[in-house]
Amino acid sequence: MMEKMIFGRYVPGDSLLHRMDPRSKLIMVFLFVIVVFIANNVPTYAVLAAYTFLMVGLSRIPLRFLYGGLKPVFLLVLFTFLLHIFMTKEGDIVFELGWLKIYEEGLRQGIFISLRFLLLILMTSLLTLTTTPIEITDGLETLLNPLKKFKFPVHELALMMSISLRFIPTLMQETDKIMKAQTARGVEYNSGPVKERIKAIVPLLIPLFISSFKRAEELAVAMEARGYKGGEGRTKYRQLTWGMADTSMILFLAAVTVLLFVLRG
Amino acid sequence: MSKPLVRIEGVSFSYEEQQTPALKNITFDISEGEWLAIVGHNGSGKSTLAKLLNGLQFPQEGTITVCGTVLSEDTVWEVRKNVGMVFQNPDNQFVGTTVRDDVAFGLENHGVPRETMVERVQTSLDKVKMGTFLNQEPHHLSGGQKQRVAIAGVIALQPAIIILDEATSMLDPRGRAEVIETVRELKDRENITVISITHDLEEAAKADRIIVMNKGELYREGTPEQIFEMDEELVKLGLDIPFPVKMSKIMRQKGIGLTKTYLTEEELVTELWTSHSKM
Amino acid sequence: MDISLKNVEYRYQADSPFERLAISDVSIDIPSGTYLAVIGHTGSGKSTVLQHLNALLKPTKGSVLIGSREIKAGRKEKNLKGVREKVGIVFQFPEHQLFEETVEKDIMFGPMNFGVSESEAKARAIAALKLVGLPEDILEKSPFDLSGGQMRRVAIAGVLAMEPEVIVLDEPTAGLDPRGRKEIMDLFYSLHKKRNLSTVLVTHSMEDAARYADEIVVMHQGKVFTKGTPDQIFSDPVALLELGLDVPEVVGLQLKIEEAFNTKFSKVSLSEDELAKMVAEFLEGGGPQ
Amino acid sequence: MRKGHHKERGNYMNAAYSTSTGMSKTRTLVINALFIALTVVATMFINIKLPIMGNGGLIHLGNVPLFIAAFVFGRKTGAIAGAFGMGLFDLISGWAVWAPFTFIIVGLMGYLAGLMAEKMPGRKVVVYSLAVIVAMLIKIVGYYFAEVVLYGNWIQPFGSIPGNIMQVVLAGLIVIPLAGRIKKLF
Ligand SMILES: Nc1ncnc2c1ncn2[C@@H]1O[C@H](COP(=O)(O)OP(=O)(O)OP(=O)(O)O)[C@@H](O)[C@H]1O
Ligand SMILES: Nc1ncnc2c1ncn2[C@@H]1O[C@H](COP(=O)(O)OP(=O)(O)OP(=O)(O)O)[C@@H](O)[C@H]1O
Ligand SMILES: [Mg+2]
Ligand SMILES: [Mg+2]
Repeated sequence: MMEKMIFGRYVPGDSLLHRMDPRSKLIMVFLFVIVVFIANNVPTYAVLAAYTFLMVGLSRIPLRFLYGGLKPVFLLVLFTFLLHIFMTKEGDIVFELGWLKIYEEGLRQGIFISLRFLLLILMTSLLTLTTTPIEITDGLETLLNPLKKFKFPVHELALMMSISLRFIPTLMQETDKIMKAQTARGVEYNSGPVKERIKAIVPLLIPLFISSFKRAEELAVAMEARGYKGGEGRTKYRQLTWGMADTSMILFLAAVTVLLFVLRG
Repeated sequence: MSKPLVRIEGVSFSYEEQQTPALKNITFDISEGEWLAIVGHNGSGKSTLAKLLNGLQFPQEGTITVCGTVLSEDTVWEVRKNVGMVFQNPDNQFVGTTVRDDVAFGLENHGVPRETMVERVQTSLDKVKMGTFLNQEPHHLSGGQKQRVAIAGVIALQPAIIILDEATSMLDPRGRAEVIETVRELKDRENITVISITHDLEEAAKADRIIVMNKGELYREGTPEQIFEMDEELVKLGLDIPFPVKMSKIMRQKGIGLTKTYLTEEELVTELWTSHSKM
Repeated sequence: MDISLKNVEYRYQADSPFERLAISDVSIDIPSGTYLAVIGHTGSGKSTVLQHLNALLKPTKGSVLIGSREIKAGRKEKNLKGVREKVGIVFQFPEHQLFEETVEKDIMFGPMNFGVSESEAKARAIAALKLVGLPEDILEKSPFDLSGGQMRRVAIAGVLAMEPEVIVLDEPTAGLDPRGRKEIMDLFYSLHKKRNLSTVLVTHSMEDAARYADEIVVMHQGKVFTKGTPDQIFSDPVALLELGLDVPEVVGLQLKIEEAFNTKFSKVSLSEDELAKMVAEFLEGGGPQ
Repeated sequence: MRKGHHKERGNYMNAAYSTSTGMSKTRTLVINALFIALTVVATMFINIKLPIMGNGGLIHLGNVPLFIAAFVFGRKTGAIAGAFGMGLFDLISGWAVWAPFTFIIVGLMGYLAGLMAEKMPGRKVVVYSLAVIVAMLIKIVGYYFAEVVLYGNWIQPFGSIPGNIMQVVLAGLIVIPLAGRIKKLF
């Protein structure tokens, strides 16, 4: 539970995607999300699918991981597919069984839209499967750096994110501890009427908030004692390195985009 | 002891909305290279004193001089570089997501260039024997290990003084010993001045000098020998008597010829041996 | 109430990639009225063992007998409230579990969860507060307005008010100053004596284990390393030191004296007076030859 | 672990919000960070099992820290807890596509709830209740349109509405009577 939480669904590895700079991965995913909406016919969707599966391959993430983690989302894809098939009543009937009629346009839309949804899910998941949350934070920080000119506190936001990532496991342990302590005092979290279950949350929440406030207080003092005085004049220890692979991958996606425009119907 | 590194003169301090002052007219010096222990009951003002030394609070009366600089709003960042602090709760001072990031935090704050940072992170972690834990995350470390990382974070800034505010009180005996041992080695090797606030009198007994705080006042100041002569008076102040001291007393009562009170078991045993092995 | 653990194994996050074996093959008997201390260094499984004593954790192998209730691995257990009422646990830093608006309400919380009437719970709150040595006039205060030591006592009172037959303590004095530490330990000892309350204490303090317990269990790497009376356990201090554990200061000093004089006293003494007497006799009797 | 805990917290509040010194900035930053973490933890780890509804009847309580942040610390902390907390949750639990939408929708929920709590006159209970209702509406409408984009149709997104309502209502039921108490503790 613990480990799962911290990394989210990050799967450690040494694939090309793992080694890429988080900035390039973020740019790629961002572009992809826009590009997906260009597709509108069989060739364009085929290109998109091919591209996505190539990326999945490059990530070397075992397929069962991909499937296991995304099961609930896949159900949504399936549901989307069925819904479009049954709802759209245009074009020829391709299949008929009693009252159930499936139209050509419905099938087409069902496949296209659910495929688009699936590809979106896969590509965004690839990002989080191959990049730790802290790398994503680093990447976003550097990408958003230009906003500093407009007094946007990029640096503070990044530090804030990294502190929150560091405290997630600690707060989880804390939650577990408090739950156990209250259970020992007779609280039952998952039985009894709904009203009781809601009431049982209070003895968990109050101590959790109190200890968090105390932590915040002590942590702030510790940070200042170590010389923290806001973002100005700070140097950075964590470093990102943009390599050949990053440039190539982005150029590749750009090429795919051009191809999509060409093939678009 | 050599020249005074820290000079505290007539310092008083009250928290807002608090009737009784937390510190009343405190005056003392700290010499370069000494190990000073500060003891006292809960709420006696020890942590407040530590916060003043680091400029986390400013006294309403009196002045504090650290390494020749008078502490004020303007000099506080300079002084903080010279005075490192390690706090009680290992979890609530770990800022980074990994060990190396945490050590780097202070360096980043002071604008140290990256190349220097990389080098200092490694050497400071080596000094506290955590050099192989670079990429560990805090929740995988024991309390003692987290405290040693905190120490590494402090010494990376190459301070002249380290203040430990009950830095070992949440640790198990093993962790406690590790941390104290680490600080002791650092002090010997780098001539760092150590101010240790502690309830652990065995630890205080090994200091060069002890200051006893009571209700915001400096109650007594002296060498461990002088302080532990206070005996029952210490218990009245909410403190304890270290085991070797207690033991020396009991042995004397049982008629064993001991010339004085011993502060460590080693001293006690050596004395027993030298005074009784003549035959 | 008797408690006994039979070949208990516990794995955290069993059947996941993050599975972690915490304790295995642990068998401990705690007959009614015992004062048992559990020692062992960090991560040796002490807290894990503790949580089996009132079914907060259910063994992944083996079984736990709590009074007449058996908690067995692989079985779905329901309605554990009865067990939890009889076995109270004081966790490390118990003041972190306070949440009510007044001290009184917080102490009443446990008893009322177990179906005690409001008036009865109030009476118990007053009694429990007296037991832990706090004045009655703090009943109406917010627990968060108290000092650290007082908060700790209120939390302990909250467990005592459940009137358990067994009390389980996980390092109850951690973080307190010397005076507070002694007061809390004396409190539990007198409860144990006066009410014949079974007590299980997890501690890092060998002095406390030696001074208060009838029986000591030494945990090491998730297994029971040895168990016995304090005299038995500390009669072989070297074994403990080899595990990386401490021995009581008196025992440590005796070892140092024995080494210096190259001798061996007839027994290991657990009290300062006794050691002083032994040393005095030894020196009078001619001392080192 | 010291006397006058309560007082200290009182001071802290002043320090954080009445002055604009460096100290208060650090504290605000840390409070925000902790609320992000609390939101993630509550979303992932603290559930109430309802004997009704699909997906096992599990209702997560991620909205609880969000509302506390908004009511006790105001719109900024509310918006941050919502946007970054829930967004991070989506990112690390397989709902990455939803993350950008969540960032905006839940961020807005936190912001408006906080804004109302700060600015609206009247009894706190009424203000908080209205704030919860507003937040709920934003959530319903926001996710409806987000999912229209994702699912490519206008019908399927209706499926999420009951769940969204339950989450917010439940959180409201927990937070409204509690907010005052927590505010005092701080
Ligand atoms: N932030 C604060 N606001 C108001 N009063 C405070 C604050 N911190 C400490 N005090 C008060 O100042 C006095 C001295 O506290 P201080 O923390 O310095 O004691 P201490 O000797 O470090 O105690 P302990 O052994 O418990 O750490 C106490 O009466 C305490 O209640
Ligand atoms: N919630 C948990 N999830 C996973 N592993 C755990 C959990 N709690 C404890 N463990 C592991 O189980 C083992 C035994 O831990 P336990 O807490 O019982 O030790 P302990 O003897 O109480 O230590 P300490 O003296 O530090 O309190 C350790 O290896 C620990 O890392
Ligand atoms: Mg203190
Ligand atoms: Mg433990």
